[in-house]
Amino acid sequence: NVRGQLAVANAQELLQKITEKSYKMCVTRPGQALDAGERQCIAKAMDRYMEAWNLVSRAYATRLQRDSRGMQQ
Amino acid sequence: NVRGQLAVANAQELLQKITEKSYKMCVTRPGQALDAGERQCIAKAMDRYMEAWNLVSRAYATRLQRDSRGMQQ
Amino acid sequence: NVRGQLAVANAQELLQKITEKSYKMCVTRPGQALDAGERQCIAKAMDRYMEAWNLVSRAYATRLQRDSRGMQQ
Amino acid sequence: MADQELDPQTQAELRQFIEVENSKARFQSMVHNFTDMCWDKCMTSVGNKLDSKQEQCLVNCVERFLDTSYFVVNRLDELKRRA
Amino acid sequence: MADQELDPQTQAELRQFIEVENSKARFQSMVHNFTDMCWDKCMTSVGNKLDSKQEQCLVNCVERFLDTSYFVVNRLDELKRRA
Amino acid sequence: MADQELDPQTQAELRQFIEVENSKARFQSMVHNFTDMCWDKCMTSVGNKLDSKQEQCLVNCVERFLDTSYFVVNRLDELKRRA
Repeated sequence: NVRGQLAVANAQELLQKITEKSYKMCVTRPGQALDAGERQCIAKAMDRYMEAWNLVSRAYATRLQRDSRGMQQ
Repeated sequence: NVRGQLAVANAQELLQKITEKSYKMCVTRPGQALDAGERQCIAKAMDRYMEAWNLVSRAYATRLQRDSRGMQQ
Repeated sequence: NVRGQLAVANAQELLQKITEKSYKMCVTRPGQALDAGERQCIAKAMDRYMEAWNLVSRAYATRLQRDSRGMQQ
Repeated sequence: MADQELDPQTQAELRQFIEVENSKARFQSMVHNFTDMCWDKCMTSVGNKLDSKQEQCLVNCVERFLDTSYFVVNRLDELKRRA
Repeated sequence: MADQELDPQTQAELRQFIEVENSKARFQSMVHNFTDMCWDKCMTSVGNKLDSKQEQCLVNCVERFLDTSYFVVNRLDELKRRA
Repeated sequence: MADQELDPQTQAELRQFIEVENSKARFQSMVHNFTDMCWDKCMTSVGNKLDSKQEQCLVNCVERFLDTSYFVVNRLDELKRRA
């Protein structure tokens, strides 16, 4: 199933990026465990990263449409 | 055509690097449009990146030749 | 020989990382030749990188074991 | 390989399906790259939602990167024509 | 391709061999990524051996990255269940 | 696959052609990596041409990286021999 494989690859890529960016932003000095502040920060970073992904996706799609209309005129 | 594909891949890689480096250097705070200063900076960065690519290419080729002569002695 | 190819790929990856990290840490302003201080720094960075690789490898293996025991309980 | 066994219409449908899926994959791959790059440019801290400044920065980051890409391609074409 | 010519036991052994080698390759690839990332986080200078602070930082760096990864996966599952 | 159908001379020519094209591709790939890395090291601003300091920095950046690479390989060989 080509479509399913594509969706899985996309979700895995997103998961990896979310983990990397949350870790980089929230765990600047890794200690003996994730503390409450770090967990809260990771939860927020996750939600914001997914919002950012959706926003970027819409902005890119809109731009592609605008550019293709421009070329047809 | 192997040779043609290689040349195309090389040009695409160069184009991508030029875009990334010019953007990173010249568009530090993306606004509503590329302004005149940003465009000028991108034009210069493009030209310098291609010069740098050629210079690096010559330096690397020279070094490989020097090292291979060294090994034959 | 699958096992041999894997070992070679692993060694090459390690070699490349060592070179990149040593260069980045020790040769901040590349001059006409590697000076004595730079060579000493590279030698240390090499040794420490291999120690770090081994330490990380043990830490990750220990963690995987701990997690898999946790799942079986 | 097995193309000879398929009738022309099925072949055309298959080709179109592959093309559509490829362009979807390219689109998603670009979105991953843009989000990665623009996150670093625009998100120095995270709150309970994206604020309007962050949203604007993310959209501008994508738009100006594409502008830069077109500018570079067009200028290369121009330089080649003049040469 | 040539599977039909192999008896079932050889097939099973071969499959197990491939699985073990694949998991070794994945393990080593993760160790390369972790060492790369945690080196930049923990090693601002190099001495005659790793000091205890650097060792602790490297181990914590790996452990907390894996904690982050599990936290993200679990929270995504939770959000999906609630949705 | 179709090697058996080619006469020895054609085979040898083909093999040499592939080798030459592979080494060209490796060379260009190294040049891309070097230019990327050395651009970040040497080019903090861009003028109407590369100035002599930038040119020297770019060449030294490539040369010293290769020196580092040889130094690392030689030292590893030495450590292995002594072990």
